[in-house]
Amino acid sequence: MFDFLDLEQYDLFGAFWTTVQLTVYSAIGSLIWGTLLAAMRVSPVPIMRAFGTAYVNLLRNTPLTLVIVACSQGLYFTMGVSMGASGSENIAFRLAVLGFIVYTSTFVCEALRSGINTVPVGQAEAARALGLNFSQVLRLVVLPQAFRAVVAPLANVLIALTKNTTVAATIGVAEAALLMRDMIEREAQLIPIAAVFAFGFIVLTLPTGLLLGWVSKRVAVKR
Amino acid sequence: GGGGDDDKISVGIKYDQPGLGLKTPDGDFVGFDVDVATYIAGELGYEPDQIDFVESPSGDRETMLDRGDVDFIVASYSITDERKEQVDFAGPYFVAHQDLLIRDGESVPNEEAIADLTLCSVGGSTSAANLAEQYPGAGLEELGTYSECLTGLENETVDALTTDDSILAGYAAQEQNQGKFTLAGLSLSDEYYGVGIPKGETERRDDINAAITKMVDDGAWQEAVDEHFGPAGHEVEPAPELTETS
Amino acid sequence: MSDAPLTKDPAESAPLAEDLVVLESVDKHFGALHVLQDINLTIKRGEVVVVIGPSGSGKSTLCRAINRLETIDGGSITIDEKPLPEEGRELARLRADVGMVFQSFNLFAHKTVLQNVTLGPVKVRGISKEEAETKARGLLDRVGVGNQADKYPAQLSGGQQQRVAIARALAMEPKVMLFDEPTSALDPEMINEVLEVMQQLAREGMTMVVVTHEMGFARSAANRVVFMADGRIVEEAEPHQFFDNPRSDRAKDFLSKILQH
Amino acid sequence: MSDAPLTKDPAESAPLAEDLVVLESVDKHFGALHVLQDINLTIKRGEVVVVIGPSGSGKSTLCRAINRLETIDGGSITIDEKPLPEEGRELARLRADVGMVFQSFNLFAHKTVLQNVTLGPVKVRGISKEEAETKARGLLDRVGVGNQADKYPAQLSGGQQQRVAIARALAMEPKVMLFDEPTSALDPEMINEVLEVMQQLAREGMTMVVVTHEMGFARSAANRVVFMADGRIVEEAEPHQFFDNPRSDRAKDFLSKILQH
Amino acid sequence: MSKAASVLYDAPGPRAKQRNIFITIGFVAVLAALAYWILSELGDKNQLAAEKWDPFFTDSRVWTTYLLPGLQETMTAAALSLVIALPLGAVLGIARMSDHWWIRRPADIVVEFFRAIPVLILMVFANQAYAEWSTIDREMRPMYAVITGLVLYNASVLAEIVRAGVLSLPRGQTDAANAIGMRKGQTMVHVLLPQAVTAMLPAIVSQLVVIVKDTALGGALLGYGELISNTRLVAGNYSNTIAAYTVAAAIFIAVNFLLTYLAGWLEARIRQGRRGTGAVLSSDLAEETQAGGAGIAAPTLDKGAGLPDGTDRPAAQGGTAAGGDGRTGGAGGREPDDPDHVS
Ligand SMILES: Nc1ncnc2c1ncn2[C@@H]1O[C@H](COP(=O)(O)OP(=O)(O)OP(=O)(O)O)[C@@H](O)[C@H]1O
Ligand SMILES: Nc1ncnc2c1ncn2[C@@H]1O[C@H](COP(=O)(O)OP(=O)(O)OP(=O)(O)O)[C@@H](O)[C@H]1O
Ligand SMILES: [Mg+2]
Ligand SMILES: [Mg+2]
Repeated sequence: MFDFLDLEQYDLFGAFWTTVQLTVYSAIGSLIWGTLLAAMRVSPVPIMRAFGTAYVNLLRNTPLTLVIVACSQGLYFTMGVSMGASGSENIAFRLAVLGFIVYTSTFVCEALRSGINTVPVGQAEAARALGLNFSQVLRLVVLPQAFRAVVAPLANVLIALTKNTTVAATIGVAEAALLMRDMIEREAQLIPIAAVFAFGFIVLTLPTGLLLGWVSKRVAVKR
Repeated sequence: GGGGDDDKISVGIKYDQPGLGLKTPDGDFVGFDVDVATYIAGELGYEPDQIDFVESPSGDRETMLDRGDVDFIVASYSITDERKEQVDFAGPYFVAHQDLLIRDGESVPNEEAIADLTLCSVGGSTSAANLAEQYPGAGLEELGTYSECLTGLENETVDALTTDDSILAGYAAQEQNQGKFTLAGLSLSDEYYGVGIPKGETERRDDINAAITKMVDDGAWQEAVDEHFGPAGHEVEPAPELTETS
Repeated sequence: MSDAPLTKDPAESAPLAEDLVVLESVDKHFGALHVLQDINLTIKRGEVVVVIGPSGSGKSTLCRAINRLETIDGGSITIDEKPLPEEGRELARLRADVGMVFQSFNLFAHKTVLQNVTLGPVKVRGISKEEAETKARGLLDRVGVGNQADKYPAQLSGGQQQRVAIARALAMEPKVMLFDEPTSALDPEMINEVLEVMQQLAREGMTMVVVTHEMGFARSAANRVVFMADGRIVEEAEPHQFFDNPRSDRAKDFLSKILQH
Repeated sequence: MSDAPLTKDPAESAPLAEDLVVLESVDKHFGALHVLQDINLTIKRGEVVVVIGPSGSGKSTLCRAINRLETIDGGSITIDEKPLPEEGRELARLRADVGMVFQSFNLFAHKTVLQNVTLGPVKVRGISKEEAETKARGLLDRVGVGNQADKYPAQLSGGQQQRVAIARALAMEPKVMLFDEPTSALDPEMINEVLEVMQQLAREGMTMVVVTHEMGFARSAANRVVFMADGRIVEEAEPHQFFDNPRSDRAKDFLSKILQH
Repeated sequence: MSKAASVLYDAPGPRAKQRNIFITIGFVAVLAALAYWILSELGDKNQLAAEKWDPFFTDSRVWTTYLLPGLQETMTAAALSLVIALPLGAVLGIARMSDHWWIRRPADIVVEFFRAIPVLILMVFANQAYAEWSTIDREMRPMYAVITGLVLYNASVLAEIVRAGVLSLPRGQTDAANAIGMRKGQTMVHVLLPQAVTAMLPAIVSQLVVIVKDTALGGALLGYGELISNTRLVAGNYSNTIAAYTVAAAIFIAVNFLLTYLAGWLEARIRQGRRGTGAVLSSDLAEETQAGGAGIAAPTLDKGAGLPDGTDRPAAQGGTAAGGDGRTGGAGGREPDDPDHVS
């Protein structure tokens, strides 16, 4: 039943490796941009708060497929922005990573903000009462506690991101879902193929969840 | 009949391929495949208003036939050996060739030149796979739909869109695109479009084959070709020999 | 800490003549709620003022306004004759000069006791880490939790946490200390250990504003009792006079509720 | 409620002879922590027992064990001579016979005051809604919040909430009431209004176990004071004897901490 | 509050206000430059041409033939998915809190399994399963498959939301219910779930938004005629991919905004006048329970004086309500994960 696994034309590991790469680059980018967005949303400057809020609300409400397609269709195919890459494979990969960052960062931002919300008011007040300024309050007191509270929600964002990389298939990034579509098209053995890919994703996501769940308990701030 | 209703017939077509099968703003279906399907259904004794057109996405076609969701499929369905293990075909009713769609005024002199081009096709399609195999040097963007490829072609981020010439001609013939694109006229492969039918329905196959023959003979076939591919200025080969006979 | 600890019998000793904190016709609204209404209050250097009053009367808001954790809508607040700065470096410097101790301790949960105490001096005062630590250990010893320096707040009892919070405030060498109900989140047995540290501070001459319901402390340590109700200062008096012979009805009523049991 | 309210001077009246709650060598661990160690305690019908002791000594656990909100590891607890059922319908019935009032009120936030009081009688006792409401209004009047019946808990002050909680427990007509620090989450001015309701209950003959730090209440309402420390009952005595002349060092030490201020 | 005060920083003074104005000008300038660049690039490439956009304004058939039916399919699938997933999720969530391992474990496995697999693969599975083992006809099958995939995934997520919602309630609520003699089931039905629902509402809505967006996954592979796949037809007909997708995105954003708004309104109505347990579980706030290992009592930055654009809770809700004995949250040491509303 699983004889298609032997076929040399299907590079199963290569495809999942691309999935992993997509996930890793997007995760790093989302973390950075998401943190900046979160800082904007709690900053003293009204325009930044407004921008952060608008950005998050718009992007969160848009289907990921459209975000990815917009990167490909709008940014590259229309405006010719290839982000320094050459070769269609590379360009598509980078566009996909960009799209994932643009989208996933909103969830990172919200997770961080909720993490900030788990820090009791008194912590920030005590810090201000000592004479720390905004950035010191944020850096020395609030964020260190927020980040610890936020490992578990961020783990969920990471898992969702891993699964979401399947959407990159729409713009031709050769990751797992594209290969799956290919194999379904040609092998006509849908159930075993889908089973193999489901298993692949479980292998990727379950350990991530367990590991980060464990980490979140380890670093949790005791109050 | 698959739809359950005896006085109706369900036919699988594509909804999103200009020239072959396209759902128009009026909710009607137009295209060469649609005409062929309508003609065949007529020969089988069904009036046009008794036909249920059903969208049959590429990945779903075998299943739909297998389950009897549709009576037959006319959806740029290339006859291949793998597919013949699961379904039967009638026809072929059309021979298409993989070709390139390029901006009007440009040209691709020969097949070797393809290796220097950046092309675009739909992910997972036979044409994409073909190209990757034959011209590993060529750039290939694999997108979700051909109209997304057109954006790139229009804005010069890709040099050509590649798939079956029938589909390309359909796009080139669209009102908004007339005068913008042209076919390169290469013939990178032969795709024999068949009418997909559930396995083992030999009687149905004979009837459909007869209908196809009749359509070619009475000129309706040529009329449909002219209507749908003509505006693109695309030369279509005469109807192929029937090969899928019992 | 003030450098020259002076012994005083707070109930009797005449406070030093110098005005340290002066509030003049201070007003503050929360939306429609007028929480501070025309507050005039002067706190002299070395004085211990206890603020009491029913819940919601604006005691906490008063404390927070002195530290500018809340802005005020009208009137003025000066500390050491300088008006409260609006923002920036000067505001930070002012806050460093005004120590604050909260009802709920508010120790930084992710830092050890020692780090809690050194954070301010190092980051705000710019003192070297070694110096800050030496001083911090001294302060922790003084409040009686010297041996807990490397624990995290969650590992301490409430009383210990509050004493660390006092040490944290003292580490900034403030001119005045504000206490907002420092013992009301504590288990009864722990209240005394905190009150004792505060008594000690008072004896050493620290200027203190204390919101509390601990009448014993008010009687023994305060120079003055300020009674607030509905955002106003209703009565100001020496402790023995206030407790034994309150003038206003509001205060009489309040004391009857509190002292009966 | 007991039907025949009897007046008693709690400090003197001999309690009725009948044993209502009996704990025999009760043991309880939380992991390695031995929180209840060989507890023997008998509470007679109509008796008011005050439990005091330092934080963490196991007072709450004791209360919760009597209501079987915590299981015990060893020993036995009987109520009205019936051992505590393990689970199911009988356990629910027992709990309905034992009223409990918590430090943090724990009113059901999504139900009005009236619904809070009628929920138990209707769902557990199976009384008709009308009957339950009539009774509930009576009880609410009795604890002095009759006019708040249709508000939600969050709209009430702490003292009012706690009185509703008492009414909720009384509505089940319990044989014994457990109070776990009923006043320690309250603002000082509200403590008395709750204590008065409890005093009234005691006078009417309700059997009560009260964990509290309110010494005034203990002196005036209790038949007996039980002093716990480290999971053990260290001392049991009449209130005046306990407060004026504690026998154990542990109790002396504790009282000195609590009473000093 | 009149001034944009926050607990993180001070109310801006005159200098801060001036600085804010400069930052605002700079920020707006950068945004405007970006917008100008994008528009001019699109203009250069003829993407702003009337022929690409006109169909949406002049040709009502674009709406009646493609977009509106697509939107209807999207909403139907989303609504059905939610309606089925919600009770299923509630059951799973309650099962995960069961005292009996033989109920808890299987529920754990189901939830973890379906949360680990991309929804797309679930839909493909479902589609094939229906094709092989059911008589659902072709017209309905993609919809069934889409709904099945969405239900399996979202029920698992909702199970976590329900669990987090119940665990976010102060332990005292259970104690109080037990103390008046209510049994486990009664406590759940009369005391915990009604309160948890209010606490969970924001999380449920953000999940609904996820569902609406995820219906799009069924379009490409299964040929389900939802909004995006119908948008592709528009693009195929009018060769205006960018315009078509832009309109589709706008529709999605509008619909999801509306949903969020409705939910906010609903929540405000349910909540009216009866806050107090302090349990709030906004879309991303399940962690409150996590932090609650030592009592949810402490007001958090969000609940207290409030972050700017934080939620609309009134300030200074001192959390005395939650048990004072410091072990309110984290019943049995099991912490609810943040229901992942990301997809
Ligand atoms: N941030 C705020 N937003 C709105 N209202 C507030 C805020 N802080 C305090 N209040 C209101 O202002 C009034 C005074 O509050 P304050 O905390 O100063 O009283 P308090 O005397 O300290 O009371 P307590 O003894 O309960 O601490 C109260 O009615 C309170 O509800
Ligand atoms: N669920 C629990 N899990 C683990 N330890 C517990 C639990 N409940 C109580 N303890 C521990 O058991 C001991 C006794 O607790 P208990 O609440 O009965 O004390 P208490 O006398 O009521 O104290 P307090 O005056 O602070 O309320 C404490 O050390 C406490 O930390
Ligand atoms: Mg206060
Ligand atoms: Mg207790």
